[in-house]
Amino acid sequence: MEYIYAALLVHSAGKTVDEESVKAVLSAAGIAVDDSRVKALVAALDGVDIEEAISKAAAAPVAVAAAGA
Amino acid sequence: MEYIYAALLVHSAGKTVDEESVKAVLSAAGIAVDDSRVKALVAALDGVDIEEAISKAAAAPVAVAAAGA
Amino acid sequence: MEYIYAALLVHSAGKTVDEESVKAVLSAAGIAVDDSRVKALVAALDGVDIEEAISKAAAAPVAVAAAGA
Amino acid sequence: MEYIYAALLVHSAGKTVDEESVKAVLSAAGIAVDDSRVKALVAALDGVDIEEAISKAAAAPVAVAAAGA
Amino acid sequence: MEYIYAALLVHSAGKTVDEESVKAVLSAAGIAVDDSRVKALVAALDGVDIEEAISKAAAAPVAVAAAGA
Amino acid sequence: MEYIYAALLVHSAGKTVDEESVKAVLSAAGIAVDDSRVKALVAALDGVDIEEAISKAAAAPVAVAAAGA
Amino acid sequence: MAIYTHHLPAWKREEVESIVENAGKHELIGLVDVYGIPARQFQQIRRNLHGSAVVKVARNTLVEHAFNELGGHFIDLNGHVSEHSALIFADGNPFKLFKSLEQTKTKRSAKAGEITPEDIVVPAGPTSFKPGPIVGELQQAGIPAAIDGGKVKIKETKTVVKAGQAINKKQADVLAKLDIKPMPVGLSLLAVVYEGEIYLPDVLGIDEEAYKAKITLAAQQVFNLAVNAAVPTSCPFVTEAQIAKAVREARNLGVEAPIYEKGVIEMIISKAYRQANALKA
Repeated sequence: MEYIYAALLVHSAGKTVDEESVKAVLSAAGIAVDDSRVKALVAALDGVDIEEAISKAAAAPVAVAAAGA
Repeated sequence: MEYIYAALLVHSAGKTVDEESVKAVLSAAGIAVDDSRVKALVAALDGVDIEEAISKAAAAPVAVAAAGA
Repeated sequence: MEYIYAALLVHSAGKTVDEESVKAVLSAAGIAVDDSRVKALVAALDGVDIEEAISKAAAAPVAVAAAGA
Repeated sequence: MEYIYAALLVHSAGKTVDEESVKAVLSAAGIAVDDSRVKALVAALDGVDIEEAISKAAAAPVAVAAAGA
Repeated sequence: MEYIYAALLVHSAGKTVDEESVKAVLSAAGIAVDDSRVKALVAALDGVDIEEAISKAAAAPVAVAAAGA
Repeated sequence: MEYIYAALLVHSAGKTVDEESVKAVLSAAGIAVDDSRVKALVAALDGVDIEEAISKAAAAPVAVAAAGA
Repeated sequence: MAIYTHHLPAWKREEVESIVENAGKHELIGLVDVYGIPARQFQQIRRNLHGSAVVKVARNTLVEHAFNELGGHFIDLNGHVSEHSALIFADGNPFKLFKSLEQTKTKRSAKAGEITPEDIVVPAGPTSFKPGPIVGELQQAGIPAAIDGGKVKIKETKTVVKAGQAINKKQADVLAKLDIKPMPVGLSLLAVVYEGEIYLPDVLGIDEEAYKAKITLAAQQVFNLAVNAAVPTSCPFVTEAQIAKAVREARNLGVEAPIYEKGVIEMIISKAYRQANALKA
């Protein structure tokens, strides 16, 4: 999922999710970047409304153990 | 959500989620870092098993979640 | 959760959720205030429509099995 | 809900939810305290296990609930 | 619904829901009492288990939540 | 719950829910009136849109055992 | 008073006076339909009502005389007098009288041409009939039948006649053979005068289910109001719901903002993970 998190991070920074920005973030996290995966990610997200895609994702129900916290 | 994306990215890179690593990723994404939020995030994650939290999210019923819409 | 309750309390008093007001409420509850957590809280709420946020089902509904109980 | 928030804040501070503590918190938030509501609140909480009540909050859907109208 | 509210008030006071008690409550609320409606109410509730009907309400929001799917 | 039924009855009679009206209804139902509870009720309902509040379904507490599902 | 009766023969006058006298002794005076009640059953119903209501059969002309003499709303009762009506005298709540009469009703077979008050449903399954012309009779009445294992079997559950429709002769014959009794037998209240008001069946017939639903609704409204307005109550269930609501609101705010605090961090992780998953898909 790290490539997706990187894309979400770039997106939430208000930047365009392109190869350069994704690579920068992944590198900063200490991840050895796979160029072809970055390319594939950017291509897959091309034309995708990221806001809309993530807007439906609610958090999962809290487990009872956590609920007491 | 950018701070949590950063934390999850660091975590999925196999690194410890600490202030430094989170800041590095946020900065790389071009986000102006708020020190207090990074501190709060790291403090909140202390003692939390991120893998377990993710696996609960994965197991939670997605179909039902739609009912909340 | 005490910082969040403090924010809700300040908000429901019709006040702006700022560092000063949150600290006052936490102190009145006898809580030793952590400046950085207060800062993080106020930063997180900056630009957030609190009314809308509290009524938005952030968490996914309980599984159907549980709902029938 | 401000009286309930105040009670939860006092509770999460590890203090006993009594008239004095609830009033102190409400006042600090700038809310004009109604003595009878505080009294009634404290009476209502007598016999209720707050921890248990909190755990029962487990992710019940707020938005969906409106459908019951 | 005012006749129903009146009946439930009388019931929750531990009194028998009869014409006299319902009329007294309605009148006290400043409602011009319609004798035949009171009679119909009393006759209808004669065969109804009020507690059971009330208890269905408690579970209702949960049921609705599940039904929202 | 008799105090709330009294309030609903007064409201459905088109009257303002104040101490006097609530007391009159409770007394008519043969309920020994607790002044402080009436005060608390009226204070809690002050500024509340009763129509909206009665039609917005509140969630019933979910059993802890079920919440873990 | 005597203007209506002075020209009547003595026994008729006595009959009218007896009706008027009974009317004076009871709070409720009405008319019931006794159509189709066999004599023995009629006697049984009268015995069952003993103590709560008196049913009196009288000549309609004399009933009308009596009603005219009583005046007021009794004159309106005249419009409900029919060849199958009888007088009923009772006390108390007219809605309760109506209900108790409904409860004493039994069922009988339908005659051709009668209107069924309810859907007549014939269930699928075996019958006790041996193969024979009955199969054709069933089919002509609209009931799909076949022979199965030496017995006549109804192939599927069928609504033969809908409520409010007339039952034809073929249907009536077959339903009688199937021992299906769709017609209620008993006293039907046609109209009643009580405390100067006339009450008709459309008003007197109470839908108890509707009342139950209203009670449930009222209880729900009270619960909603108590929780939404945070009204303090002595009901622990409500207090728990209020706490749960406040906690949910705090969690919602915590996740939405997001506020990185212990109580909500797992939910925030969960949300981030789900967002990532949603994007991945």
